[in-house]
Amino acid sequence: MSETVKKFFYVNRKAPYGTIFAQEALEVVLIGAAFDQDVSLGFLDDGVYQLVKGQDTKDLGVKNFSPTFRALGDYDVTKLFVEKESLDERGLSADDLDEIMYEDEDDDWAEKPSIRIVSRAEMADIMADQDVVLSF
Amino acid sequence: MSETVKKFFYVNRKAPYGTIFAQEALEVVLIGAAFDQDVSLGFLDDGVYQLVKGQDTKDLGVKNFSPTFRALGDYDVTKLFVEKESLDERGLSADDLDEIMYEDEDDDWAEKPSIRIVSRAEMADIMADQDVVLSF
Amino acid sequence: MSTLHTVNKSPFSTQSLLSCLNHAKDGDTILMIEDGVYGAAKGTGLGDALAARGGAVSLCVLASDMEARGLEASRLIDGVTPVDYAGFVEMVVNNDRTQSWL
Amino acid sequence: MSTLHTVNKSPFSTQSLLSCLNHAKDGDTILMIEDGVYGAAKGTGLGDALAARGGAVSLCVLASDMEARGLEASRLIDGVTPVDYAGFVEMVVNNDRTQSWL
Amino acid sequence: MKIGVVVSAGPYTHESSDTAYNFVKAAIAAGHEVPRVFFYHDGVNVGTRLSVPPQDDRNIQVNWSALAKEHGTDLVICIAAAQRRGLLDENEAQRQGKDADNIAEGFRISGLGQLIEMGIQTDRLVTFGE
Amino acid sequence: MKIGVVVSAGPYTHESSDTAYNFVKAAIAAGHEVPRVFFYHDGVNVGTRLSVPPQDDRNIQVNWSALAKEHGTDLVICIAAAQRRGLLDENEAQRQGKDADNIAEGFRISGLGQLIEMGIQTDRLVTFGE
Repeated sequence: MSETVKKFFYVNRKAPYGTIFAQEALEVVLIGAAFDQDVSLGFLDDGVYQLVKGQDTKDLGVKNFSPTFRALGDYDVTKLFVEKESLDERGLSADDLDEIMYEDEDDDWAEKPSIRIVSRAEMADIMADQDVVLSF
Repeated sequence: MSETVKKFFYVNRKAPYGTIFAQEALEVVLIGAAFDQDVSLGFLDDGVYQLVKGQDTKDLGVKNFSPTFRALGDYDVTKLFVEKESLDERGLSADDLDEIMYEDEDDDWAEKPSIRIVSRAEMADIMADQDVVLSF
Repeated sequence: MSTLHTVNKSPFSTQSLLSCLNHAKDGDTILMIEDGVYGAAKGTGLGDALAARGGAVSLCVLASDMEARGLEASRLIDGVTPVDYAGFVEMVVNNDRTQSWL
Repeated sequence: MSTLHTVNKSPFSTQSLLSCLNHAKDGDTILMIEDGVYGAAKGTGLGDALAARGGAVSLCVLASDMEARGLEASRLIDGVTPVDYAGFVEMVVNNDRTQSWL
Repeated sequence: MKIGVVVSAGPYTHESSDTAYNFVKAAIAAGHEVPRVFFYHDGVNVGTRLSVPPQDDRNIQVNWSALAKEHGTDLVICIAAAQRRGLLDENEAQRQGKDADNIAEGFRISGLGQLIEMGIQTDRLVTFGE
Repeated sequence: MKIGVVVSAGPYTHESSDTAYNFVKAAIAAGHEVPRVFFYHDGVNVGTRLSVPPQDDRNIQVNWSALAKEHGTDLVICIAAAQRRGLLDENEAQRQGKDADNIAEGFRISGLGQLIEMGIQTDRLVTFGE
């Protein structure tokens, strides 16, 4: 691997299942985790729907990939930024989202939430602080 | 061919070139013209952009299919309904569209315009009067 | 003479549901499928526009697409009915034509 | 530190341009390409929203995509600059990152 | 009742071909006839036999081929759309000088006239697309 | 400067692969380096050698293959995305028990790691998609 550590940002703006972009974005995140870069995920616009709890695809006949988000902590992917305005516009709140936790190795492995609700202005600041932006 | 004459309606809601839907819709219209059905085309939402005059794809490197609309009269496809509200929202007027004419065999081959600007309510009435609706 | 309209896009990313609402006539049915099911959730500005047509137009949503997305029946706009695929087929049969708002 | 934003969808069918405008920072550049070029036309409600950011954010449009669609330079919102592919490349190089609003 | 179906989005990428498949199964189960499904635009890619989805995912092509076998549904892939996108049967491959073909069992390639004919001969037509 | 490019929409259906091609040509003409183009989602379909566009249209695959030959650009097709969509090289076809492959000259199939690596090793990354 390379010595450089870059800030990688995954932009998730699409709902799950209607199109494959959310699922294939997650596949990139999982592979990318092995490269020891500084990884963040942004969920805005319809992307916030990816994290809604209670997804059940049994009747639809496609794979439910939402549990994979809960495994991201094991891959040291612990920064999931969710835009508050995007939730509001869709009648959603933080309580409607899956609980996604990670163990903080710098804080005696304390369990902490990976999801951080941020304002639109904060999301814009986060985006403006990245080296590589991958859009889905 | 069949003896039945059905009302076929082609719904064009997408802009040209960004996606292939407009072009492949036109390919269906051309083939469909051979079946002697009662054919109408509806242009609404971004579909109105398909008829904008002055399209020049030389630098883009893709085929300019807008002249094909002008040939539709030769295939007896003479009813192109364009929604006025869709034009208005896009800052367009009937003057911005290509001139598409046909020769009316029931009126001594008089040249008449194929494009008919209709209101949203009229478009809804036209849609509600069809047998087969093909959406692009 | 009535029309079944299907809408398969999220109303928060595209204009399809809005355009469908603008063209549906009294007595028609609107079925929200795929990402279109998000249009059936209450508590949004769009929900009000949809609910306003709820008397004149039948509003339905495909249950398996709701469940996949974690959209619970309790969150639906009043008057929106979840249907299964058998119900979808019935609606296609019982209306004179189907128009897909892609 | 600045960002080049590309928008390739019509603002009349999707929310991409609006979302881009909501996240672009002063000093950034927005380049409208493909069906995104329709966002650069004046005389629409959206055009006003775009023009309002025109001072703080550089607004550009890809010329070959304009020409393909019959969008003439005279119809552009004041302050929107047509660029060719060489200009597109320059913008990618001169900004620190590129974000595509798909 | 006779119901015609159009699939106009690519498999896996868009949900449309899944929705169409579930719809067709339900229509047949309800006693209706689905004489033909017409694949257009990226929908033609549903008919490739070279796709290998993950083991824990559905196989869209295999599902459609099985449906065609069981119920005799005519799965027609538009030739013009297929040529652009690289979906060929043996005849087309030969005619175009290509060294391979990729169409799956139960699908056939034909012209857009089959779509219009389906519109004329069925009582209802439903489009599933992008 | 080194510029990485991602193509994530299918050929002909969306303009993205054309835009990406024009962009890469312009970048190289301006003296920049485009070491790799990564094809993801439906973008993998750009790499099929079985496509036969109309005579009066551009041939997207042939254009990309020629660009790779002339400038040594590494055209990488994502293996996971390609398997779902039926885009295979000879090795993959054998491994999956398929009787044909369809990848075009100048393209190669590899993993998503190549995308991340491209992000690390280039100065800029631009995505063209649906």
